[in-house]
Amino acid sequence: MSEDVPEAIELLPPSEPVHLLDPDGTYHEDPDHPLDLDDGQLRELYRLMVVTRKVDREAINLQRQGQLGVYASCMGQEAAQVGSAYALTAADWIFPSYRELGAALVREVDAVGLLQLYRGTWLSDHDPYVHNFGLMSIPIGTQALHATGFAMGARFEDNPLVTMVYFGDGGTSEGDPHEAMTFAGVFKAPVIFFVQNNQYAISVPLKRQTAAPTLAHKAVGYGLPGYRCDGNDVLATYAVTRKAVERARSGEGPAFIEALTYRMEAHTTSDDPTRYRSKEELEEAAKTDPIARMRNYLTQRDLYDDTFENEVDEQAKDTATTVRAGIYDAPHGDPMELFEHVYRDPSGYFEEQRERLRAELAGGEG
Amino acid sequence: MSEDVPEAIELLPPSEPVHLLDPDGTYHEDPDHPLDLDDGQLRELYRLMVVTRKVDREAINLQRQGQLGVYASCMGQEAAQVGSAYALTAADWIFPSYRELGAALVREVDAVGLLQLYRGTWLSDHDPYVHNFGLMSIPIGTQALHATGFAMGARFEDNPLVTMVYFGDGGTSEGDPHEAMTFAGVFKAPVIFFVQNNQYAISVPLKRQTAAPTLAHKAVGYGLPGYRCDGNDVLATYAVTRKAVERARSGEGPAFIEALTYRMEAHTTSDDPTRYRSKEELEEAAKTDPIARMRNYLTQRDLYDDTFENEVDEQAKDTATTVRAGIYDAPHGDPMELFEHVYRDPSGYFEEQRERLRAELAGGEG
Amino acid sequence: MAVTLAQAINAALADAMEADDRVLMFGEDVGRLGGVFRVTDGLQARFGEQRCFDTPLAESGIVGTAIGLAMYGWRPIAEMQFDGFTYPAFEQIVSHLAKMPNRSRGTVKLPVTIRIPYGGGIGAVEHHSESPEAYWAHTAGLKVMTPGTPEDGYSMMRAAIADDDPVIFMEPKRRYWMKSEAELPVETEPPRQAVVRREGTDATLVCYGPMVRTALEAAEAADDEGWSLEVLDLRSLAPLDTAALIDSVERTGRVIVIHEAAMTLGLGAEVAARIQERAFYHLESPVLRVTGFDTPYPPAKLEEYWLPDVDRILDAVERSLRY
Amino acid sequence: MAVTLAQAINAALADAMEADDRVLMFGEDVGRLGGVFRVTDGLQARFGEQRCFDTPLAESGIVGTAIGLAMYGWRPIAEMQFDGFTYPAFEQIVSHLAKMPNRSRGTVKLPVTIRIPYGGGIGAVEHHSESPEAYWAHTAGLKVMTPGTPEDGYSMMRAAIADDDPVIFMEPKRRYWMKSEAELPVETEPPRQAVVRREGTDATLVCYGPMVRTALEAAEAADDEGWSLEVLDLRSLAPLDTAALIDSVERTGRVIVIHEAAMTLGLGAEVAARIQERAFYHLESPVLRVTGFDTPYPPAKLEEYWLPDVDRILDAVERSLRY
Ligand SMILES: Cc1ncc(C[n+]2csc(CCOP(=O)(O)OP(=O)(O)O)c2C)c(N)n1
Ligand SMILES: Cc1ncc(C[n+]2csc(CCOP(=O)(O)OP(=O)(O)O)c2C)c(N)n1
Ligand SMILES: [Mg+2]
Ligand SMILES: [Mg+2]
Repeated sequence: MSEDVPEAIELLPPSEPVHLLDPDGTYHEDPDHPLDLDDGQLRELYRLMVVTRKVDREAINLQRQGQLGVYASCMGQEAAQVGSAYALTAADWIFPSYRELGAALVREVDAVGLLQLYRGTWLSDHDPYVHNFGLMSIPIGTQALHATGFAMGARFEDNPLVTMVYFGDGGTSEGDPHEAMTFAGVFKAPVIFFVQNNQYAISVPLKRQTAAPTLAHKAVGYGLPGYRCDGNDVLATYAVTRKAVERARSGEGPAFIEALTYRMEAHTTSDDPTRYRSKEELEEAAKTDPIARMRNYLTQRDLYDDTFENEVDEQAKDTATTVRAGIYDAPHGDPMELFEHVYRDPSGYFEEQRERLRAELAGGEG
Repeated sequence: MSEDVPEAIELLPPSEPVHLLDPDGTYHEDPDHPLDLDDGQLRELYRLMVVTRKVDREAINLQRQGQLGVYASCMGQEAAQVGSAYALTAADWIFPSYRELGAALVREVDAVGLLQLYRGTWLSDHDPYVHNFGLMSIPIGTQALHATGFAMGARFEDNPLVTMVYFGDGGTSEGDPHEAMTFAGVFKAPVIFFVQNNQYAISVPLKRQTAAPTLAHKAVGYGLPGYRCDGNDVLATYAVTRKAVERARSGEGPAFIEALTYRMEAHTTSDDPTRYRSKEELEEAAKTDPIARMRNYLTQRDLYDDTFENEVDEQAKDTATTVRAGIYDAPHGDPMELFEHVYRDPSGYFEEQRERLRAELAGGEG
Repeated sequence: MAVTLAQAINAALADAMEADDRVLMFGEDVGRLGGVFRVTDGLQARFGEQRCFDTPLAESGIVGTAIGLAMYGWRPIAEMQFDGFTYPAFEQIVSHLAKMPNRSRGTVKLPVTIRIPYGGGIGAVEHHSESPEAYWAHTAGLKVMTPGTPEDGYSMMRAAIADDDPVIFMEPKRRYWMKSEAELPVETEPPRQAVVRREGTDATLVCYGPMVRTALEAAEAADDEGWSLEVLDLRSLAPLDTAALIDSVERTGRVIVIHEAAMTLGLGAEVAARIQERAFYHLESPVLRVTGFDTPYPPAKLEEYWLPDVDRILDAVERSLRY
Repeated sequence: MAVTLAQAINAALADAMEADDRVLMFGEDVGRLGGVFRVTDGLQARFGEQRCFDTPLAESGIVGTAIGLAMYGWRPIAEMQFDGFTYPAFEQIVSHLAKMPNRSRGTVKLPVTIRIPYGGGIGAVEHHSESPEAYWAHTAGLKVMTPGTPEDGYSMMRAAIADDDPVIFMEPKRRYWMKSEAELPVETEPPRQAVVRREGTDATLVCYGPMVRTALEAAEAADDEGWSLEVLDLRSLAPLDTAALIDSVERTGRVIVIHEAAMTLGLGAEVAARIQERAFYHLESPVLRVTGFDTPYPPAKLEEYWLPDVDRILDAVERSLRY
């Protein structure tokens, strides 16, 4: 299937990540990445990032209030997630890790459902087939293979969908993404490996994760083009992803994208990042905030005014309130669900275990 | 540990594999790979290849005669193995796969002992610490991590040894070599990843294994230099390996070498390669035979004459005869060894199982 | 017509692929070569490179992409070349294949069949003779099946492929060449039923996969001693047919469980635990186990000392009867 | 001085590293962060970046390099961050760590300790509450230990590190904060001995790790019912202290095995199998099992319904006594 081996040089990342917006909002044209978004879409990107941040913050609060067991914030990574997910069509599939609230909101996945994993109500509470958005995946990197298999499956019947899998800088060290990229290259599977390089795997900084010049340099080893973008620049992220997606859709195969970003929050609400990174580092990172940058750009383009600001804030607040209410109101899971969907035709021995629990519950014991 | 990230360009393989000898023996100077071998050493390389091929053939015969259960021939790969192993010092460690008879002979590992794995007598029959030659490793690629850990261990106490791990083109797809190269890069472990690209993993050709431009392009993804050499050219293989080894020894870290070669025999004696490759392909490959090439070179250098030829043939024959006799004469394993070296302080339950076998054997049952 | 187990499984694969064009078969060397045991022989030629294909050498990749293919809507059959080489795929099997239907609350179905040639007795080098079935049977969410006859090889394989739950299909490789006068296609008992292969009254030999034939030979030999042995072939290791076990114990009162896997926490442990739990007063002597030792699988020349055989079984029967 | 299990293990690591400079500690986030449970807190500061270090995120890599480091002559302690994340390392553990001493005919020794925080009860998300001990205990060549008290946390960890065989050291994470008035260093019974934590005459509760405390609570509660329960803490899961099991059964005649892992082929199966095998006539009722269900580990809010608790244990005791 890989009859025509590509030239290595085409696969290597450019020396600088693609970058279209400066922190102050100044836009740089890049002929390789022309902007194909209208004003409404530009505002939409901004809106999605703001809503993401608001819901993210709400989730952190909900955790503090004991409503969630734990939560993995995507603060600082809104551009990377929104920009990339926005480059897909609704028919395309997303295979997230556990940090992709932003990508989920782009797909209109109900955040209340999504957060049930963190609430501990159910192991998942959304049907992946409704928004073509897979289950969150905790074992690092494993979902890369599911995305690849899915993409192979689509290609086998000429279905033009593309799959996108998210994982982190740490995830690039696991065996599974390696095997996934190998398979994707060989089968020309239309899958995009989207790495949010947020500089840390919990406490482990990137330089402890790999000695590679950049993560995108891994791609050539699988015959994939390795792209890099400023992951705090939603336009650059969108443009780079868009190109990779269209390339994949047209049958030219998978791609790898490294989005350079920064995890502004703790790894999860259980983490204490003061143990391993400085206030100064954090302050430095804050200067590259993806939302402020896009706001600056919209302002320069006269697309940002009070009406829009209020509208976006309202929507963010509304969504957050809905999420908050949804989480507070969500029923606890039904203990009898423990025995559901384990086997389609359970054995007698299994049924006895189920009956024992049922009896306990009836006896008011559990 | 990987403070100074290397330039990607330095890590990429050259467009052509390093090649010093044409099939007709013509030598090409390469200023990057000057020859540092004296006449004796040149003859030694030849001798080792001839002995390897002879013993290899003997092993195939022994398998046909029922003396070995199975055997994985290294025919055609003698230059790749001898050239690379010869570039190490005796203090360096080799972690083989299951096909490295040639490397073992360079290290003077007793072939009779080595072949006991294939005979089925013992799972191994050589002490790795005697010749710094690890156990053969059947689960593909797993030994890459042992070689890496060992090299890390050496570096931790400034022991200047280098480790070399052999695996195949197929092995590059497994997760373990990927993780090994990641660790090696991060810890600057003095380990050489030596891939014998013999074009097949059993029946699966290279193009089904990866879409990478070359296997050596994988190295950059770990911050390792990726080298390529004509693996049927013992001088090129030696020279490239030597450079990588000295680089590693001097503290500059690991390297990846792809040696281009061809598996002239079946995958193992159980395999039927006529199912997946043509006679023509095999004939074509035979033209690049590593031994003939070195003989041509020695002849051109006036290092090959009848005396030398006889001497080498004698030695090859002698070694093969010794191996043959050794295998025929080797005792069958002692069944009581099943219970040895499982635990240093076995439990009573374990001892009962041992005693049961002992009693059976005493009863003349087993 | 005499058909071997390998041929029967091959026929089942072909018939399943013929019947349902969503069925895919893939793994290492399963295409052109037809598998190292030729179990997939002819499938690529017949169904094309997309229905039966070789993968890169990466077992986690094989199982993980099988999951993705199943999510898309295919029915993947993935081959692990040998028992010992399923271990790189352990995480995908245990953390995803087994759990995803449950953790997705039923929205994701995974009709994946993982074929694993397993067990010893063929004189192979190390890592090629493992019996990892207990790992799978301990893992909730997996079904584990293993045929002991060519007929079951055909019929259970069809059932496994047709099953919408993930199935680990363990093929007793030393029995690949075992023949039966079977007419294919054949439909035997549903896989989750244990089957009495031979009736008897004095004790029950519980067995599966490669040990079915050994148990039958032992039962034959026992006749000479005047012992009437029942042979119960489990067929499904997860779920276990507990009722059939209890039934048999109620008839015979004595049980010997036989498997190649190491004794400690092998299937025999679960069989013994369930029987003493459910048929306590029917047991006239302890459930005994004739199994591989609690040691790594030995080199080929020593495997005969490691593997359960007729003598060891008869010895256990005698201990059971004398208890 | 009150010391928690986590502190006791931390002290054992520190003391072992102090006593022997060949001891290394590594894994994900064990350095600067001190581990997600702070079990390695302070080790990097005290012993330097080479004796206690963070690795890339790759569990097979961690175990595989531990093997290489041990071959070189170090004594590696490798942390798997959580139970569910040992699965990527399964091949290295089962095919190499467990087998290499045997397959090298004793020439290679692997004094490797793999630390695994395991089990549920802390409200974690999925894959963080697994009880994989049966996988290891079924694997010949591994020793498997698990402490149920802070004292054992210290003493058994020292023993594991000192052991020249590979040891899987399972740490009951829900008990990390359990306190004892222990003076460290402390040396408790040798790890392979099961220990009677509480004497009793009516039935024996066999338990280990996280369930030791639960079993003790159940035994307390049983007092009110007038039942005298013995509590036997296994401590070593491989090898099992068969003699201690038999001893206890000879005293009480009744056994309930308790563990979090799924019932089928969990440790309880082996315990039941051995007891009925060795103490058939001493058993007054079947060995019963109080365990996790044969389902995937549930979400946090449902784990209380899944995990064995005092009520379920007492219920089983009652069934056993009434049998
Ligand atoms: C196989 C596996 N090993 C370990 C963990 C524990 N763990 C959870 S998140 C994490 C770090 C992941 O870092 P990265 O891939 O960079 O993603 P990020 O969290 O930064 O988004 C670790 C080690 C896990 N979930 N799965
Ligand atoms: C983990 C694992 N999977 C599968 C196998 C079966 N197997 C043995 S050799 C081989 C092909 C190896 O090919 P390559 O790495 O190119 O090495 P070569 O045999 O060509 O030297 C396979 C699939 C194995 N030994 N280990
Ligand atoms: Mg990260
Ligand atoms: Mg090869």
